[in-house]
Amino acid sequence: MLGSGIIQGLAVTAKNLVGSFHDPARFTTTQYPEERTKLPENYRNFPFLVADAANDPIGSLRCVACQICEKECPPQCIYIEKSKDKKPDAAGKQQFFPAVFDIDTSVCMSCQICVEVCPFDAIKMDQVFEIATPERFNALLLDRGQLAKPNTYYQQIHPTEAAEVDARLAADRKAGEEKAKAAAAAAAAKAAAAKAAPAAPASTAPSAPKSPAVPGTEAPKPPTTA
Amino acid sequence: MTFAFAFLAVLMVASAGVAMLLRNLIHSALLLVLSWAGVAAFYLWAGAQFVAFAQLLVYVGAISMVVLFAVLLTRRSAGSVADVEPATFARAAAGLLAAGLVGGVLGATMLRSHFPTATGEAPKISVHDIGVDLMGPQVAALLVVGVILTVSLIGAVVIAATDPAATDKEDKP
Amino acid sequence: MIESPSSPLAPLAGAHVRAVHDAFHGDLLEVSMGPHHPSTHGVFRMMVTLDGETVVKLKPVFGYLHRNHEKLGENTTYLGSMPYTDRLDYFCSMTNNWAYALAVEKLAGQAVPDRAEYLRVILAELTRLLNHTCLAGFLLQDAGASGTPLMYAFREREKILDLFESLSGSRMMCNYQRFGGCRVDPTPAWFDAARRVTEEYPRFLDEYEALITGNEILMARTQGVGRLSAALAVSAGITGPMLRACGVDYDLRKAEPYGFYSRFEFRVPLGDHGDTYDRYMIRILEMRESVKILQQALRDIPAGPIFDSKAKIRAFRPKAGEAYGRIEGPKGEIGFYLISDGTGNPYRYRIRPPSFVNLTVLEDMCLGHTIADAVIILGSIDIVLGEVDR
Amino acid sequence: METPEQIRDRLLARFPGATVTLVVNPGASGQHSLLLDPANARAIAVFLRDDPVLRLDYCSNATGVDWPEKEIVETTKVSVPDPAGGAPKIVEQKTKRIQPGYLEAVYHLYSMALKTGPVIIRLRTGNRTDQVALPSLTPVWRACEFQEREIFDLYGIVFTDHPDLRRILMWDEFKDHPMRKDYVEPDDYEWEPTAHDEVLVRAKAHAAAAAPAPVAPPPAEAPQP
Amino acid sequence: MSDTPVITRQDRDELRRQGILLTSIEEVYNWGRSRSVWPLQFGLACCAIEMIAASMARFDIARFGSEVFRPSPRQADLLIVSGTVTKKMAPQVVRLWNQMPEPKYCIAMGACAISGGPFKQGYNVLKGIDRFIPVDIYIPGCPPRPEALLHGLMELQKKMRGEKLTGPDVPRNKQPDNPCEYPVPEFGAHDLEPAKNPDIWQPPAPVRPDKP
Amino acid sequence: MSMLNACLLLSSALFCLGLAAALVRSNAILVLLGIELMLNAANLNFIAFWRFGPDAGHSAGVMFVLFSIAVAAAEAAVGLALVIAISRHQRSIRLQEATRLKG
Amino acid sequence: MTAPAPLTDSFLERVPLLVRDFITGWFPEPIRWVVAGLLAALTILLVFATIFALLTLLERKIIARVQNRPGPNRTGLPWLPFTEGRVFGLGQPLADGIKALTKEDIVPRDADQVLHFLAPVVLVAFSLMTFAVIPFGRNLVSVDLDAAVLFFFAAGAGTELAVFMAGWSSHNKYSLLAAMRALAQLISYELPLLLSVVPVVMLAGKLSTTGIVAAQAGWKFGFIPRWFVLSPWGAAGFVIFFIAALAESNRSPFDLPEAESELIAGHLTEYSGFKYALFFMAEYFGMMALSGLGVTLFLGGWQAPLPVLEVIPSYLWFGAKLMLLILLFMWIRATLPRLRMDQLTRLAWKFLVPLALINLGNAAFWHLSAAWPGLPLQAVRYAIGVAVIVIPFFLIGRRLSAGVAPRTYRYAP
Repeated sequence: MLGSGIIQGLAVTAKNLVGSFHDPARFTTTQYPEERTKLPENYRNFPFLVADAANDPIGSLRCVACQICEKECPPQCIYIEKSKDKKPDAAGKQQFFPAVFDIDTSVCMSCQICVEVCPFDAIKMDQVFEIATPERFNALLLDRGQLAKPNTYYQQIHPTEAAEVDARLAADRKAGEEKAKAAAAAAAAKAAAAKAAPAAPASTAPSAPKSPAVPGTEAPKPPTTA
Repeated sequence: MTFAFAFLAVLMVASAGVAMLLRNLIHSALLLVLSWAGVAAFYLWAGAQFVAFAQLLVYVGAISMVVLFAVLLTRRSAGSVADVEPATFARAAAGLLAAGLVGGVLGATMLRSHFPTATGEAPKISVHDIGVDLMGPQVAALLVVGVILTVSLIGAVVIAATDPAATDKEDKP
Repeated sequence: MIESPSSPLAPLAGAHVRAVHDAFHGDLLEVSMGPHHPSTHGVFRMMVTLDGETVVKLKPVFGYLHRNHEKLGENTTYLGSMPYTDRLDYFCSMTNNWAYALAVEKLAGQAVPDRAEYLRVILAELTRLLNHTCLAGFLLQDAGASGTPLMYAFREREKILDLFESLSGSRMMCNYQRFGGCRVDPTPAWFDAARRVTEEYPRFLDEYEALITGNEILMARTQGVGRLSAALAVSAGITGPMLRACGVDYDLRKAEPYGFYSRFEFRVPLGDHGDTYDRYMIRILEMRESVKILQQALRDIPAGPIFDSKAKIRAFRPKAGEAYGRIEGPKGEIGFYLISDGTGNPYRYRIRPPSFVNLTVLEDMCLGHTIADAVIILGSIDIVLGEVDR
Repeated sequence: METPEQIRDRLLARFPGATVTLVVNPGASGQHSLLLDPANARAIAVFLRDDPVLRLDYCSNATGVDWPEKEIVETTKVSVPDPAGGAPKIVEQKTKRIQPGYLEAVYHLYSMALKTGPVIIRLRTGNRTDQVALPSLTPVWRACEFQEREIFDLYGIVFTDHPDLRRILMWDEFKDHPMRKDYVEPDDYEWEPTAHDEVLVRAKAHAAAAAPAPVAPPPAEAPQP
Repeated sequence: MSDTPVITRQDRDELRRQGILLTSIEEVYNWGRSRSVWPLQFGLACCAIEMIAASMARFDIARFGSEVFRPSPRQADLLIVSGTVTKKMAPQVVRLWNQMPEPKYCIAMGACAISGGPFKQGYNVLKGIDRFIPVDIYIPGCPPRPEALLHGLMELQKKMRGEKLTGPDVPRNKQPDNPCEYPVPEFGAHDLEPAKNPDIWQPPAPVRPDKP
Repeated sequence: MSMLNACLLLSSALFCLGLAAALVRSNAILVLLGIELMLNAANLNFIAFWRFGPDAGHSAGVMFVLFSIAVAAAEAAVGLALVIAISRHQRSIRLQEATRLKG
Repeated sequence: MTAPAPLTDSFLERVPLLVRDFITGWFPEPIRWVVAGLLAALTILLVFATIFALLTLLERKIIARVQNRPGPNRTGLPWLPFTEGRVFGLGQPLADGIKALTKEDIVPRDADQVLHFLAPVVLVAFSLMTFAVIPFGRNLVSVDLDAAVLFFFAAGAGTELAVFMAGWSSHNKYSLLAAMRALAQLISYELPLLLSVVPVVMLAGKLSTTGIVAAQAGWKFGFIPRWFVLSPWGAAGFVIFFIAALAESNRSPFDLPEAESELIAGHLTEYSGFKYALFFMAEYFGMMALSGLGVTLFLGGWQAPLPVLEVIPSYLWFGAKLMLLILLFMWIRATLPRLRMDQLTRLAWKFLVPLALINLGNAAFWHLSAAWPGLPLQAVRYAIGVAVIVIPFFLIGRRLSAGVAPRTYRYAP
């Protein structure tokens, strides 16, 4: 009959109209600023640099300025300058560190390749997406001060992944320490006079900036309120 | 009363006059619509409500639409959507002379002659009266008009209907 | 009042404003639809010549989204091109990934573990659902259905995007496949969610069909409109649902089974008229088949690694040679043609875009129909400009 | 389905005057191709399409490849007779030759009817400057229409007998062929925080070209390390 | 007005009286505009899909009164440049911008619109739409989530609410020397001509601030 | 001058305008419009006499106008159909060029 | 609208008239009617402009709800006390209005300046005029014309002229196409609209809207209202009227002149700022006026459906029925795709016009058989009335939809 299809369609819309008042499946809106969808753990937006010490993020970056991510970054938005001198990392090993580490978020395509290729678990993907800004050059080019975020933050936003990473790093460190211990023991056995100095990492790095200029990245806090 | 009449008269004559002078066909048509609307307003003023609305409905609602449609459909030949080429001087002069003559004669007659006029109230005629009249004394005329309308509309459709084969043949020089 | 120097003719007509203005006064009306036009699905442009409202000539104009994808691909590493393929057809990043991964694996002779193959099938079919759903929505939007079908389509799309996001970390730009497998192993919870979406999908399709498929207006608008003959379709290299709507049985999943498609049971729907309605319906029917594949794949997926242990992420250098790999994308056959000269970057990186080739017959299908039909014919081809212009 | 060798042999038998060369693909895919001479390409294409055994009714992909002129160093082992009369010495001789550049159009053909493929055919131009015309295969496979236009646009190969050979992706006024390997991009450098050499080279060139440097101040808030 | 050196009491009173009137008018005016931002129905690439998604049921930009995507630039207040602007498309974008009635705003959504993004190294890609038209809000991301677009819209609303009807920081369209027409680039033999609009495109000098 | 005379004067003015248009203009549509205007002018007379005439109250004037409007509608429809037909046949609606009787 | 309210009516019923009398009482007798007229016009303008504002919000909300989302809900009225500025987005229309008023007004250089300016003015003027003859309540009609229905259509004709003016004067090809479409649509749908009204006029024996409402007064058996829509011919006439009204007011699925996906915004493409808002307003006015006419002609006007419910004042009943029809308009808009031009005209000429003509005969039969005695004969009369319209509906409908049917599909072997 002419019109039956139309009436069927009207019935569907009516069902949805009424359903939107009582049926959550028919009212799918998340009213954004007040409500937020829970971001999945894997969600990625822009990279950040993992720092081991929360009080001194820049001084305790895991990054050793190996520049692999810089080379692999498809849109070439990473800029790294290796430091002249070395300083000990969390495991106590002497490493280079990035004197300059910039990421141009106006170019970054959030592809996560930098994370994949990083052998040091030093760069991870952030989940902050509320970074709209009226400024371009001053706000969208992030330097290492803005990029550095403590490991606790990483554990907050990617708990599963961070746990794996931490376990792996701990294992590495343990292995390293045992090795160092063995070496130290050997060294001690060899020449007991000299004192080895595998001291705790002393922060001689430049001081952290007071407040990064980018809105949305002021305080490292998880973006989800679930 | 007379003020309203004067206003309407000026409106009608001015818009019709300008319409006839303009080169833009669409503007002419729209101004003429205004003039027709003025005529309708005149009927209303005179107390012939039904006729006024009929005038509005037919002229503003129907004829103007058909005219505009025709203008758009025939725009290819008009050179542009709207512009109309001016007539030749001789033709214009002849036409204007004829119209002027008629106008002069008519005007002179109107000004000089005296018709007996009713002094009383405006006559009242309701829709009901018109209906009764149409179905009573005027029924034959109504039928004739009905036939004329039907025939002419069918004729119009037949004339204007596209005959693809014919036009194709016609298009080839 | 401030006079504006240019009327909206200008963006629509571009450099041809003058010619169009002349045409305005002539016999035929020349309209330039696009590159900014509500119904051109992005920045596509059609130079349409109209007689009344009937299309007498239609020339597509491309390149408004020509992002030099191939040039960039030749200047970056093999891996570096993977995220770019996401942006090729931004509805179907998973299938684009797969097509590219397939071509590179062909080029390098790379093996893929079973679990990864299953995952690829699951993701490709989810992508097909996603794409066809959105297409149906956009098609109806073009037909003037003030947004409702599109909203329902996007409601379902969000469910699939949630799956993609929780798996790969991004809603649209998944960048998930790798040469030799996939990037992240899904959790059991993810599979549960995927099963739930798969179970619920037929119900959505039923509702959607009740809303619109039987609608007389839609049938009148689409049936008999934009017919495409099978012979022309084959010659013009039309692929995907558009080809099958003409009645040609050619689905790469059956004709040249890649991945593990030979292990699944599904049917290939075929149309008989090759008109817009068939193109729409074939997609609806394909979605129902995709649901079947998904159910089988989600049931049968084996445990195991998802990434070949011998594969390399960094410093990937296939030896010199060339390969052409293609898969049945939701829009048609998407292929990658790669020439390697032994270095880390491909020497030639070419994408065979399905919707670009499918547009070849746009004019043939639109001639003689009205401008309103041209809009929905274009909609039924299912184009994405990122892929048309690359 | 026939192997490329069989097809080549049949083609050579069928078209006596034609040159059909097998281009071997050393890669893992093993997709070898047939190099046709432009003069007979159209006839061969029609044959490939209509031959009942092949029925390559579907041209999936048509694309261009640019092979610029390159220096090839060939190492040949030449046995040099020892003037002293001893055993002839085998000496590696390096010969340098310049391989002239050319442009190539590659077509991937499949059969929808038989569900077989691919057969790959290639056409080569004489060089990269003036003899860049190839016969268009659009009359054979309509699928080539836009793809050949694209090759024309990006590589500059002129396809004779193409029904509508205009630029397709770039604007009509554009002069270059950007997919050629020697294409130089216009200088529209924008300040980028990058260490990548090519970008830096461009930056330097740009700075030299734009003598009065832009006046705006550098980002102020960026912290000093 | 704070930098005016000498103000008599009379002036101050006058200013205050005007100020009060202006403030309330300004408030209503800005409230109305910021709550009724109608975007142009204009999508370019990937980001356009997220823009559409933002208007769909899950995110529903309609809650902000902005679901009225107008197809004609004449009725739009906001140009969301959502996606890669190619050089072939740039003139059209500028024309669209010119056709929009003031007051109008521009959001550059996604990396491509801001700077060319991942396609920055391409020969046909415009390196940021702010070379030709003034951008009010940049939303980085590739593509930004629909929520990010909503956030950008809220930022824009904030900006609109903060605008003054008088004084030195009046919006663009009220400045007397504001070009209401932005020059439309032409297609050249190798590139757009001009490749940028120097009046609005003043990038920082190519020096690294943190590099000696 | 009585009201009736004024009305009649108005009507004759309109009539002359219509006549002039019909005679002077060469565009078929304008000629048709002129004719319509003349018809209107005539109708004006009926109403004027009905309203101000000696035999006020008789409905004949109104009836006449009603029929006249109906006929005018028919005339316009046929006339414009003719115009369209002519324009289709000879690609012009200039009346001077419409000299062939055979379509 | 100068008659005093009869004292038999309830107080609520008389409130509007009392207010009017109170205000006009301040003026001297000779100009009272002028004041009353102006007052009526002003009231209509204010009331309907307010309703228009709320309707835009309601439409956006309803369409949003159909599409599973809340719609505008963040724009409250910040100056309203106790609401914290959030009242279901009630401030949205106000914000839109402020924005439209302050927006730059662009007139394209090529446009026909005068017509471009006149079009929205003419449109709003004509669409407001149509309200004059609609009885909003028992004694609430601005002008009680003898030929009110005719006046309604005469005034309505002007609106399409305005659409044409807008489309043509913009000098934009899309607008021009829209103008052509608007004309064709008008020519096609004026006829079925009028024809669907003729039976009502026939059976009521009047062209006056108040008379037609009066003809629908009373209840059969004390509870079935004598509204025309409840008779077979009336129901059919109402459906035809409704479809034609959809087309007349350019609403979906007949919104071809401003088909977004085809013609950008059709005749509105070049309009910005306040002029655009005027067009928008006129569209809603047209919709409300046609709905009001539909209520008057078929749904018993301001009559209450049951005698007990007469305590609710008549204007509220009218408003409720009007809202119902407008909701129907919105519901349809949220559901259906658009027709094509040729299908649109075919629907008018080959479906609606024949059905309307048949319905004319049906109404005549109904009138002639009114005196059939006894309940069984009345039932037969009803059955015949239904059959006379339903059978042609099926036959013509099948012809109209010939060649259009759901299809079955085969699968590859």
